[in-house]
Amino acid sequence: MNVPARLRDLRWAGVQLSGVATVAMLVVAVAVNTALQPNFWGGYALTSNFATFVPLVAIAIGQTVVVLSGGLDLSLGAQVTLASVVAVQVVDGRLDRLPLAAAAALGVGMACGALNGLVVALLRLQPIVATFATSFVFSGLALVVLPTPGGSVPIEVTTAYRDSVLGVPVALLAIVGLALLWRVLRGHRVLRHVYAVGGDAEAAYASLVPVTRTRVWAYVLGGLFAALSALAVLANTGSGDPFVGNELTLASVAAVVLGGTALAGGRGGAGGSILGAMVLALVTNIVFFADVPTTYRQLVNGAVIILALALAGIPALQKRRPAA
Amino acid sequence: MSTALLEMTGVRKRYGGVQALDGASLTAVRGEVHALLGPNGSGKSTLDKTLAGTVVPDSGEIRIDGAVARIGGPRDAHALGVAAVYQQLSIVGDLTVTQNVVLGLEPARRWGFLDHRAARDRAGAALERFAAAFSGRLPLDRPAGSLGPGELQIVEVAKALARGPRILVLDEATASLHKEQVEVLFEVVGELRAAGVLVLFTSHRLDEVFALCDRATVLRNGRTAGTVELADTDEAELVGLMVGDVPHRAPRRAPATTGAPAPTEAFVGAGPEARPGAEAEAEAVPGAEARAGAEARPGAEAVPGARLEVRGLTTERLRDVGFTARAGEVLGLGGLQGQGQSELLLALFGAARVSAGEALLDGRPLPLTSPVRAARAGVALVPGDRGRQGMFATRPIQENLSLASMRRRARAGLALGAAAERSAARSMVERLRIKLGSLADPVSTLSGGNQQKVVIGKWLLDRPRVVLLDDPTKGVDVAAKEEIYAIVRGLADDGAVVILNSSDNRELAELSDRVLVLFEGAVVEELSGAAITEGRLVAGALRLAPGESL
Amino acid sequence: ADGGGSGDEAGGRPYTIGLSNGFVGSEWRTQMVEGLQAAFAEYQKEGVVDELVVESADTDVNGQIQQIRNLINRDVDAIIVNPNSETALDAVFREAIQQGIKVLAIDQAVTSKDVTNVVIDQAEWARISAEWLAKQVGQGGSILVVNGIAGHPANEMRWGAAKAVFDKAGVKVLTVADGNWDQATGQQVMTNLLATYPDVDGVWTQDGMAEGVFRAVQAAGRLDKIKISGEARVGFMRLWNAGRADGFESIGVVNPPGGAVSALHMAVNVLDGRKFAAGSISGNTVHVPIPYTVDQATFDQQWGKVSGESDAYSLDGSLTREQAAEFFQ
Amino acid sequence: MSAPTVEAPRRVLAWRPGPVALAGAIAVALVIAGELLSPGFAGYGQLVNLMRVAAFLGVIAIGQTIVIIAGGGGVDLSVGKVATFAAIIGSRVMAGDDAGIVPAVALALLVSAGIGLVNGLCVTLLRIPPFVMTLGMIGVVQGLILAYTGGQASGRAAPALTSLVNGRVVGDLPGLLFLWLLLGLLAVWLLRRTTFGWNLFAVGANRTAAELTGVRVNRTLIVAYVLSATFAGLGGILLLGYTESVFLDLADQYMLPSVAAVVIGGTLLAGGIGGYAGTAVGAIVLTVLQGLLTTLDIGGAGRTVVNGIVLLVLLSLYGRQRRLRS
Ligand SMILES: Nc1ncnc2c1ncn2[C@@H]1O[C@H](COP(=O)(O)OP(=O)(O)OP(=O)(O)O)[C@@H](O)[C@H]1O
Ligand SMILES: Nc1ncnc2c1ncn2[C@@H]1O[C@H](COP(=O)(O)OP(=O)(O)OP(=O)(O)O)[C@@H](O)[C@H]1O
Ligand SMILES: O[C@@H]1[C@H](O)[C@H](O)CO[C@H]1O
Ligand SMILES: [Mg+2]
Ligand SMILES: [Mg+2]
Repeated sequence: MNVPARLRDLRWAGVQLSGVATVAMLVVAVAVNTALQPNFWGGYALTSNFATFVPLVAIAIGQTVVVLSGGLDLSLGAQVTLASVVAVQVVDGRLDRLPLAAAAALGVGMACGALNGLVVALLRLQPIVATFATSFVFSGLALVVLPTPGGSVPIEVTTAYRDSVLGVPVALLAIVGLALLWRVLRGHRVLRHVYAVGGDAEAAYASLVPVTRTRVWAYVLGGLFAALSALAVLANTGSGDPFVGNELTLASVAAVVLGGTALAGGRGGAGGSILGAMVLALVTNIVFFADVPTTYRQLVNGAVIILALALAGIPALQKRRPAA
Repeated sequence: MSTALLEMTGVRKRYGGVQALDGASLTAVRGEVHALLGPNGSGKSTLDKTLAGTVVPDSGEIRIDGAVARIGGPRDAHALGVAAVYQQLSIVGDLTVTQNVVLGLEPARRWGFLDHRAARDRAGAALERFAAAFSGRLPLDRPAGSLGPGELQIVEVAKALARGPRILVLDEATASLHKEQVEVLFEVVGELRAAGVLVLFTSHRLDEVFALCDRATVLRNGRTAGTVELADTDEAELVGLMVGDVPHRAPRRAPATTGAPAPTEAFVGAGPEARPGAEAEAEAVPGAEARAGAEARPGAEAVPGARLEVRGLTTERLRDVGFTARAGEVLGLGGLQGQGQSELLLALFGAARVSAGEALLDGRPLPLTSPVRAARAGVALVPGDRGRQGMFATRPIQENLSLASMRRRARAGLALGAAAERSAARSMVERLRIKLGSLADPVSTLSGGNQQKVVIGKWLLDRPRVVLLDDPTKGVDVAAKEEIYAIVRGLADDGAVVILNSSDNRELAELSDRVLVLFEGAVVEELSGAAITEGRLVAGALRLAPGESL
Repeated sequence: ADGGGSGDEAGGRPYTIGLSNGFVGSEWRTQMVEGLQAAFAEYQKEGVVDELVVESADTDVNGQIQQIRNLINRDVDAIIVNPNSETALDAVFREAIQQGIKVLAIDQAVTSKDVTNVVIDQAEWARISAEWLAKQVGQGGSILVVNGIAGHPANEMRWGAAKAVFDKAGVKVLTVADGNWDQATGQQVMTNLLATYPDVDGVWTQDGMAEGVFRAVQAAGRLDKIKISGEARVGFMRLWNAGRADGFESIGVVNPPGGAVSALHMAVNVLDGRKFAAGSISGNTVHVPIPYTVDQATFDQQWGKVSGESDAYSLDGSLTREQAAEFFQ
Repeated sequence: MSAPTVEAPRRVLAWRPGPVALAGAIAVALVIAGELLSPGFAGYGQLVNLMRVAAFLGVIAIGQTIVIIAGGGGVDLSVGKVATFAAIIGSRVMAGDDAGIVPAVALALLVSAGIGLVNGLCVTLLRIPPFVMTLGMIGVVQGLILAYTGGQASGRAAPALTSLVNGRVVGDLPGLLFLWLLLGLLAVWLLRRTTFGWNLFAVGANRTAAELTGVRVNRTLIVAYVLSATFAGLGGILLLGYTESVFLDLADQYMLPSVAAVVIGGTLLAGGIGGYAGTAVGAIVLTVLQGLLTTLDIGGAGRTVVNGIVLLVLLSLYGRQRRLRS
């Protein structure tokens, strides 16, 4: 631990810096969008943009918890899919069944998380590949639950999701709600332990932290947020589809990194990931509204994202010296 | 002192091919400070960890208060009243000091929601005793990772104390502490003893052991060699117990006189392959002149024939450091720890950002921009933190030894010959008397002292002209220490400049031809020859005027 | 739509049209986009339309929802969409409709009642090749099936229709495997199947995979024994052409990327305020006829026209403006 | 600490199957299970075929192994896309003509290496975590593919390339298998008998120590990413020989399986431990598993679930993480 203090201080400045970097990126993204898209602040554009953000925001928070614990969950997208098809089968278009359906989704998400926790924490499989394997299990089960697209969400839900309350989009309120939920969790012992385990599992273990249980919890919480993402997806899509969430996985990891959370674990938080998720979505919009020719759009999109990742990593740049 | 509070009997633990504990036992009573001693790798930490619950023994029995203790993990140990200060600290750098102190036992309100105020209070209370070490302001809300080694050690101690133990394990808890902090710790231990707590104390500093402990149990090769009353024992007897027979301290090195026979054949590169000029230069520098350096001001003019010249070296933590060193000289760095000694070594190795200054090696500018360039120029660094900076724990001993020098043996800079690498590594194993199973074993299977020899050995194969040693004997046992001293002397005798930072003033006094005393990143004093005594070093470190003493 | 832009007064020419395509990993889609752009340019010259806003990228349902919202925010008058999901875009379609935007789905039908599906009949498309294969292998014949992706609507619709044909004809389906509409996977899957099903008379497969299936059968040296339902793509037709000397026969039913062009014609009519004629629409689906089928009889003629194209080129076809107009009152 | 010790003889009783042996045993078990479940699965022709298909994954996974050994969260998610791009370039340049093979392969590998170089530079100099860097690179390469092809891939494999992959050289074995063997030996040599390999393991085991031992850490990492992309490109070219014609997502699906093959082969995702022999067997195991699942008539959903469960079992046999409590 003889890290020269100079390097140590930089490292801590780095955490703050990365928060600044993420906020700056969001501000720039919003400014550019405002310039390119004349009605960006109009009622529909605002509600629809936020409605677009929520699923990724929710899954990114889930991924953050797992990453903070020192893991990674490549099955979160499949969990979104599975939780959403189960919920849609339960709700079956009836508003009175909504609570039941939401409970079912949460239950499924947490059960998936528990399975991942079992596999990663108890069996000690390496998270990237283990959750890659469980993602097959979850997507297969989604096909069993809902073999072909179908089922419908009560119209009240999809309508409310696109509405606004006193000019504030409901979807924005949902994001605020997710942030508050994160905040509450931050005040809980389990999340403190998640940080400790992700920061240094051996030290945490020696310090009486129940490491295995904490790791399981991290995946369970990941599953919980995946289920919330599933509910947002359903409100956004209005019906069930057995492939709907799979692609959210990798985007969630990108959002976490854009938000300044270290993939090595132990450092960061969901606040950044929430912003990171929005930046990701806004980049797509920018490339579209900037009228980049279709052929080059994916190229530009990819390049901008790499640039953003580089910006998010600027703090790390400063601790280049080997003894860090 | 009626019945034993702690009885450990027949504890065995094997790691792969290493029998770390081979039926060790230990008995200690309430209100006792019991030393646990032994050479590196004798199993002290392992025995401590079986008690603290982080290691499961293969067999053996632990009784606490006469009852068999079933310790399935740290939480069980905690329930039995055991708390430990680990040699490898159990601090999470990303958490704050408060969070670390209460970690695992966070005070919570209902349903597990944290009570931040209670946590702060508890951490504050535990650290208060050591407030002086933090210049009075407790770093409760600072990330632990931003603290220095001594401060971290104190947090680790406070954390164990905050757990209110009946049995407190202190595994090399003083290794990175300053003298005053050690004194506070001793006071605390004294109070705990008075309160009936059993303290298990492990340290390689025997003066501490005699000052603090009542009895000592000595381990050797994983077995208990004996338990002694310290009041009836002397240092020689203890060392005898530890190593089986008493090694006599090699005579003090004659300061940089040439032609002195090398105590060991440590420097492989010596002989026909030694760099041209090395011998000649060493010859050209009489020992008298080395001592004459005492009068030279820090940063003084270059001395003709100097092998290494450093001028105006400035980094974030170094201010205008300058000195010269001749071939064959051992230059010590003294002062309180953390005054920039490690930074100076890192800077000379191109591993710290240098904002001003330069260095010349044999008259040619030494690049201070990257370790690669430093290494290619003939500089070697044995860093202070072996685990993090010096060693590839999971890689074979063979690779650890080859790495720094293999490019010299590779064909086309790429293809390695298995036999050539093996014989190079073997030669070093033999010269440094590294005790190992097989060259193919991970270096992590070696004892601390042997690991340290590997870290030094990899550079000897590279035939360095400047060797930077950062606390090379930290946590190394007496016998290995002597061997490392011999290596250092051998290096110097073969014409290398050795710059030695050590937290042990005795070591500095014994090995150095000259000592630069650093304070807040600047050289404030230079001692040489006979002036290098432990007393002068301590005085210099504390910036006492000459004549003043402690 | 709110804000400025040409979409303000729906019904007023020139129209702005949006295209949402959520998958570009297939040349078929490229052809679809390029065909649409060419047809659009014609209308543009005439001042009927002003701008074609293309959203085309590899994305998922959530991304496609974002695409469609972006198009809505661009104030388009109509959206032509090749949907990534049969159902999951329903809600965003409703948003579009509420803003007065017309939505037409191509290639695969969607369930939303607010959207007009302009598609070929996938069931019919599958039936044609299934009937050909059933005839080739005869009653009691055994076949293998290499499908697309289980659970995908087009896959289910196609396989449902084909299965009915085989059941009725008394053809035995030995096993059904998935080749992900991917030539390389199709080839690997088929090779594995050939090893474990030695007695096979035919293979039924869907587009994108026929070439892989052919190569697998060819590598096993069993082209003469195993009948393969093919596809109307140049790559496959090249193999087919080479195999004809040895008596190889197949069939390729055109699945036209030009469906987007047919949909554009219809979109213009719809924006002009015309209503579909009673007989031309069932529910909300307009079935565009399958342009043609390549078989032994028509092979030479078709091959002559396309042999210069690259392997990935799909044989195409679309309605003319006049033909499209006939779908309306 | 007495006399210098020589190497102790290796403990015979302490032997336990290494990852390579274990993965090999699993491959054999899967083949036997396949033969029992669907007779014909273990036929000579089918085994050759499985090996042929495994070769593509095996070659792509050479680079993946190197990058993962380099540690620090090292992983290359762009291998699939790079392989696709290389095949697309190769196909267009060789255009079905043997004369075009050399320039086609050279150009394809050069472009691949260039992509790897960018990955390496961004990972080292800009400190972008490899996982997201190479993920972002997928988008960029996809963009390059669209820009290069205009969305319509063209050309065809040269006959010589096709016969290398599909033809027979000795005992019905295609040249591809000999090439794979050669590349595999090269990879093993590179990792075990070169300064690059030892530096790579050192960087993976302890990056700080490597830097302080004078290892050119960044250069080693950059070379690792360049090699990863180059081997991916080579895998793409070989796959082109198999399919003869290209399409826009030809090799995309190799992304995560290449990582799985490495892990099943006993290389630690944390870096510093592992080797290519295990990966090669891992590639065979995964291919045999896919083949087996194909021949089982259990429906798409069932196949997917079984695939996941079997993968979990495979992973739990090896490549488990260290216990906290020893
Ligand atoms: N986790 C481990 N894996 C393998 N070997 C180990 C492990 N921990 C300790 N050992 C080995 O067990 C033996 C005893 O180690 P231990 O740490 O108990 O020694 P120690 O007496 O504390 O030495 P030191 O004075 O250097 O701290 C050594 O040979 C060491 O290399
Ligand atoms: N990086 C962060 N992101 C989000 N919330 C944070 C972050 N750091 C601290 N907080 C919240 O801010 C509040 C105060 O933080 P502070 O660090 O002082 O308390 P704590 O570390 O959680 O508790 P304690 O100091 O008692 O251990 C807490 O509620 C904490 O959850
Ligand atoms: O239906 C079409 C075709 O089957 C083509 O193969 C790919 O795009 C799909 O949507
Ligand atoms: Mg110890
Ligand atoms: Mg705090």
